[in-house]
Amino acid sequence: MEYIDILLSANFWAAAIRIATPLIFGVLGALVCERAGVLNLGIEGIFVVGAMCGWMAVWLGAGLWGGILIAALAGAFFGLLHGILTVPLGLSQHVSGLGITMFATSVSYFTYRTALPKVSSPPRIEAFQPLDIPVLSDLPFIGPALFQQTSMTFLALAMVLLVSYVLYRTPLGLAIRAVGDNPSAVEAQGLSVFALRIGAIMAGSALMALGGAFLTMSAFDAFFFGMINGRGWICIALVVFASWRPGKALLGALLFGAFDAFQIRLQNEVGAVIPSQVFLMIPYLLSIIALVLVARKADYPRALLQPYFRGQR
Amino acid sequence: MIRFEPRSNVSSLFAFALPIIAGITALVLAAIPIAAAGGEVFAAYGHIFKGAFGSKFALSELLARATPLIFTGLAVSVAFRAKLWNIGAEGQLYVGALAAVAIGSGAISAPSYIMIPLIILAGMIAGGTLMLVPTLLKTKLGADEVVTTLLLNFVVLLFVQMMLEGPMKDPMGMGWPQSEPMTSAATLPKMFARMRIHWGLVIALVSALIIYIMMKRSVWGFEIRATGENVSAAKHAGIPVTSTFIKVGLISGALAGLAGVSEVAGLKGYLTADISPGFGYTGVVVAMLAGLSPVGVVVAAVFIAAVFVGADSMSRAMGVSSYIADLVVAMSLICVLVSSLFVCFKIRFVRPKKTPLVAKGEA
Amino acid sequence: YSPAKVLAAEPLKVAAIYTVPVEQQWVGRIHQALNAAAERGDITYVYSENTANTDYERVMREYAEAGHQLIVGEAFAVERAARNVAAEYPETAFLMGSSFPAAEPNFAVFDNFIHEPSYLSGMIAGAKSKSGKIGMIGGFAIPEVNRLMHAFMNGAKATNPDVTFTVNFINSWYDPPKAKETAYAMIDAGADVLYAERFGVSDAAMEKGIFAIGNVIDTAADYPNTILASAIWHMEPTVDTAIAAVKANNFKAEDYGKYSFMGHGGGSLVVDETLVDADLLGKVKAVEASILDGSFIVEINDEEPKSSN
Amino acid sequence: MPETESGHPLLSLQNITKIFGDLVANGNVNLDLHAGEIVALLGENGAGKTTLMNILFGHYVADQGRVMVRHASGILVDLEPGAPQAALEAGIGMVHQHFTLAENLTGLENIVLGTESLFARRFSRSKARAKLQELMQSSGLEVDLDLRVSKLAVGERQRVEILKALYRDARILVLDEPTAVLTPQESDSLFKTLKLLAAKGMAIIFISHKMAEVLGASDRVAVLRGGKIVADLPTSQCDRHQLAEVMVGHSVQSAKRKPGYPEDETLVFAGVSAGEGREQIENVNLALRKGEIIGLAGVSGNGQSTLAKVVSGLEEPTAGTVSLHGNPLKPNAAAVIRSGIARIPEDRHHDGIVGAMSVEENLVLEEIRKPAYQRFGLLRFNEIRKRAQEAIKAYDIRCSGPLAVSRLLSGGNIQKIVLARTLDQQPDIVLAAQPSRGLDVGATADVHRRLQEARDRGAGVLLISEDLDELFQLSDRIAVIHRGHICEPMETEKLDKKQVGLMMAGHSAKGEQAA
Ligand SMILES: Nc1ncnc2c1ncn2[C@@H]1O[C@H](COP(=O)(O)OP(=O)(O)OP(=O)(O)O)[C@@H](O)[C@H]1O
Ligand SMILES: Nc1ncnc2c1ncn2[C@@H]1O[C@H](COP(=O)(O)OP(=O)(O)OP(=O)(O)O)[C@@H](O)[C@H]1O
Ligand SMILES: [Mg+2]
Ligand SMILES: [Mg+2]
Repeated sequence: MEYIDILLSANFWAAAIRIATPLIFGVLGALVCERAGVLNLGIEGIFVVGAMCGWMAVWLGAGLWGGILIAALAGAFFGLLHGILTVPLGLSQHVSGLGITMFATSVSYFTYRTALPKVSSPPRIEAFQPLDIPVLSDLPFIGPALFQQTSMTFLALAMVLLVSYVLYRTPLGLAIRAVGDNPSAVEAQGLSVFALRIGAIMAGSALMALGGAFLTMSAFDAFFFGMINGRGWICIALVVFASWRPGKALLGALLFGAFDAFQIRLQNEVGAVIPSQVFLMIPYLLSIIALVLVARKADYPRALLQPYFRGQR
Repeated sequence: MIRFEPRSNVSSLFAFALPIIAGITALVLAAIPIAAAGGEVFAAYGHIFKGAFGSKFALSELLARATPLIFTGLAVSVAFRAKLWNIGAEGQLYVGALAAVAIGSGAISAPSYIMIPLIILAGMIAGGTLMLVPTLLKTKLGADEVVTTLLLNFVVLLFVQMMLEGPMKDPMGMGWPQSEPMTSAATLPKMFARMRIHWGLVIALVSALIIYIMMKRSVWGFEIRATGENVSAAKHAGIPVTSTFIKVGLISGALAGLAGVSEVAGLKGYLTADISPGFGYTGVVVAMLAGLSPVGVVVAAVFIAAVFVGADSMSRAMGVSSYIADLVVAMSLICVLVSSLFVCFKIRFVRPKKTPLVAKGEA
Repeated sequence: YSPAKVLAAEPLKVAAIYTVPVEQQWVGRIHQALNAAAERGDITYVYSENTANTDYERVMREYAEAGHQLIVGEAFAVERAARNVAAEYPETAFLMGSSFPAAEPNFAVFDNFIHEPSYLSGMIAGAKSKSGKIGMIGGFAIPEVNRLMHAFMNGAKATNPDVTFTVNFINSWYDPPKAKETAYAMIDAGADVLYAERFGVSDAAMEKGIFAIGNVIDTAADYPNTILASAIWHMEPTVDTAIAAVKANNFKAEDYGKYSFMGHGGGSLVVDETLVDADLLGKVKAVEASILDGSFIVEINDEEPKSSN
Repeated sequence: MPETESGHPLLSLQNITKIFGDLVANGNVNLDLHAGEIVALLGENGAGKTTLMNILFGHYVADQGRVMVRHASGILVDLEPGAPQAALEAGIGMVHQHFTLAENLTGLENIVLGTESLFARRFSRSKARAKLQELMQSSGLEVDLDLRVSKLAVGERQRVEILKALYRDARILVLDEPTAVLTPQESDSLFKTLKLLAAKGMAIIFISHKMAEVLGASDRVAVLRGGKIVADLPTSQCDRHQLAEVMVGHSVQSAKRKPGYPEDETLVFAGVSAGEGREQIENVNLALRKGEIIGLAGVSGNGQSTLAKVVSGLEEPTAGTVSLHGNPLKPNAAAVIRSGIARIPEDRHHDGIVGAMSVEENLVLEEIRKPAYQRFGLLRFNEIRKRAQEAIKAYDIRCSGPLAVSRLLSGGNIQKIVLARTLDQQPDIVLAAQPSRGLDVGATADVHRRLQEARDRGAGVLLISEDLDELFQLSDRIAVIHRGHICEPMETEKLDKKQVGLMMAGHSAKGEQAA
């Protein structure tokens, strides 16, 4: 069957990994926030900020890695805002998150338009190019699948390792997991719940911003309004699917990327008979189904969505 | 060091004045982007005010924009009361609109006193049914409804596009993906000539009143609150928790569906896939600004609509990028959020004391 | 509104309302034409971009109330409302993108009728495709897009009757990464010429060393050795005609669509002559001539195009 | 003997005042704690004990007063207020009333949490483990360190909490109601450990409502009433009644057992099995008669909660039948309530009240659908208010009024809301699970009196408790539950506490007690 051929082609997997890369950043970011007990619905807006700031920095003359840094810092800034609203102030995480999305998106758009009032075709930057590593790129199958990617994809994979290492092997990770489960346990051990949570949200948001930056600095080389196109929300679903574990988060993002890549190819094949929207729905519907399947087994960070106040009854 | 201490009693004047102070703060902060874009700040304020309240037309625009926000705000507030995190009002709005159009664009012909209740009912059923899915997934299978409602928004939007490009496409629409227009019998009348404000607003206000009574004075409201605040105690006390969730899901979805009905039957006249600029998501914001109170929802919806309409109009008058409108709304939201803190907490600045060295355990 | 400005009110006051940002190629062309007119000093130009359909009517009214003499925009999803507003401001001229006829007395319509150059670009694509597979990537399947795709497909079939097409809509005006991804998929499936309706497609084509056909705007400079030809839309004839009419006080509810036709200079074909051999170019030029003299009429088809199986 | 080489106490609380709104939780409290002594802190629910300890540990900041600890040089220095970190560094360890453990981490991880620099590259498990092995041996606190806390039993969690303090070399240990959730055996071993630690020079302060523990384990007793210290004296000079009186402010009449007059059987279990895992019950046969109290003794976690769930209509038996007056019991909470079964849940905060709702709303929670409180689906506020005012008076619920937010009430008063709500419906059956857990002597006496009244009115009462004193004081018959099995209930007169204690631990009682 030709569908099997699709699945067996290296290019298909290259596409899956490419589509998954921004999601890997995003889902890791959301995971870090949620492990610390805070839902970050600001993700969609933080993606926009990352995409805009990273691109803008490079366009203004910063190097590519400089752009990455700026994007991460901008993400962390909005993370800080979300952190202040939800942690010491204890405001509803849903509303603050949606507010951050509105704020981050509109600030980015406004800034872009104010800086570039007269563009009719968006300016381009010199984006990350696929890495061409001598021997590895020539390996059969693996070569084209993995080594058609840019350094940002490898950065994403490195982040998966880093996040799992930090979460499971370091005192900091221990504290983050604890604060997402029972903040009073952390406070009773003399650690600051506020600092841990805000720090985690900032780090997580920086990761999310990298997901956005990937879109303008690696997947493409210009910034467009609306180009995030719901990718952030997908990450929110993927974290639950991943049961809040970095390894599964990677798996989830890759699966989603594979579905999406497959969907595009399927639409190319049989698009004449089935409305295009049906294909576009598939990844969302599969996410919901996957969620239902893992729902019973997943154990939530118990303090997720719960604000913590010292000495509150 | 800053400390937050819970406030035990809040003077009502204080609670009343704060949102106003927050609104003013937001406007002051809005000066930054306005100035950055080269606009004249004081003139801008005048334009914002004029754009929102300056004329009968502006006022009507403001209320027309507030109408769907009242519905979605109510939808969210009912659901959140039961801690059913419905982020899917956007999708429910669209299916509500789709249902209204399916019935009201010529499939049935009847006088308006039949058609209007019919499309309202259809929209409510459609929205409620859609919300039933995540509710059941939550209660029966334990799937997180934040995620399912969020994802269903995308599915619904694609479904609406599919319908508008397929079976529900207007044959007279020159190929545009839009539905046939609502028949005049199925149109909510305008309240004033040459103004867009329509009877959807009245339905919204009546809904707010009904929800207010339901939450405050009815057994259902009591059970919804109890379930939301402590499911296991509610279950223990014999409150039918699952059916309460289902009830809440249905009511919430139905209200969001009404937003869709009101937009197609009152404002737009037919359905396109971009009928809502995120009313469902803004509904979450409205509901929370209102502290989940149905009456508050009306106030918050009008506030958000006023800021948007005013700032949008200002952007044109000043020649500033029109993205400023969303920016000012977002800034107002964040200011109001922060101010809510002052209602709940006293803020004390504590000078960190010089601490003497303290030795670890004795030898 | 300083008195000096009022005195110098010679230039026509023009406002435009776009439902998308001005980077979108389609409105970008209108924006560019109006900016050019403003730079010439013919008009003063203000605009609102990314206006939600819900807000469209209000913005129209505000501009009308503010005394703009010509309002340009796209009424596609707000036909009825736009026509109502126009009727209430008979003093103001409205020039709106629309698929419907003009409405008396002051509602003129236009559309991007560049199916003619699209047909010509299709001829080049068909001839240049060795695999006989052409990939087409669009935003949404709306008449504006469909019509150009059909003309393109007809053109391609004229030079290469066996050519097959895959069509894919990415369901967004702005998702270049997704458009690019879709393009990659088509290339994997054997397409060697791509119809680039969206940003992102030509990028994939250039990266993979195949050809692309441009649409509405000319991006050949950005993608060296990639863009065979582009069907370009020029809004200047439309806009300038309308401005002149308003100034001359004889603006009528006409269909300005014709000003987008090649005959009026509203559409043109640009070809990268380093990529297209003279023989093919000659054939294309011949058809172009017969379009211009009216002996050949390109069919207009607004149905959603489907992949050929 | 308390060793006070330098004459200074290890810890000194001076003039501590803490005010919540209008409520003086602590007023001018002075308390010293010397090395090597065990002090018991006593007081009614809401007397301010936890507040005082939270100030000491830095969770709260006192409005006035100072917390001082002894410096290595022997002088007293101020402790930075509001900083648990400072308290920990000063050698204060605290075991909170509600455990502060992250359940997704192992015991070991909970213990080392916060003891190393957060930015260390990794934490060394082996070093921590070695130190802990040693601590566990010397203190007798054995736990499986590598099990997730969510899998640990309450007693084990308690031990993890104490190990947390020991691991940080605490020299002052604060325990807030450490025995409230422990079995008698576990409590015994806890106090043994505490004595051991005190002998090594640690200063210990613990809070308890159980007189026997206080008298048995402490060197000194301090009593708080209404936020003020009303007594502070060596344990040797105290007696039970006098302490109770100082605590409550008046003499407390603890309920005396009176014989009941049991009639015919009402609630009957026939071969009932339900639940799974540790909480499974198997083939339970039990018949409760009208007008009697059956006490169900057992270490918690032996199936009591499943039994309670079955009676409450929240769980369906997998085998056997439960019948009420001969009719099978519907597995539905609302139906169970309608059929006249009152349930006092084990965890009153979690299952008993809706904390965010007002006292009056909680009082009608179970009956809200009755015509008395609603008409056409609309609430009858006047009736609800009237009911609340009566209940507040009749049950002496101390709160600011019917509209008070119930979450803020003390444990005893929350329990009174539950009692008023359930017992005032004139139930035929009362299921009372751990009804006096965490309650002070006064509140406990109240609860006992109410249960006896219900019985005297003709109701059958099933009392689930770990507290043998309580069981012997109230029950007409006592049954023991162990690993999901329940023995035949026996007349209280024919039993003694030691014997029941053994049965709770799994020993058979057949030989001696063949009735
Ligand atoms: N954060 C708070 N806000 C408001 N009131 C509080 C707070 N913490 C405690 N209180 C009140 O202070 C009083 C003392 O509470 P505390 O918890 O110290 O009592 P306690 O002696 O420990 O009682 P128990 O024996 O029930 O544990 C109570 O009336 C309580 O309601
Ligand atoms: N204490 C540990 N030391 C080393 N690796 C660990 C440790 N705990 C977990 N890991 C690694 O992390 C991955 C996930 O582990 P685990 O199943 O404990 O996650 P989890 O249960 O989601 O975490 P949590 O304890 O926060 O709930 C596993 O692959 C495991 O190898
Ligand atoms: Mg206490
Ligand atoms: Mg683990």
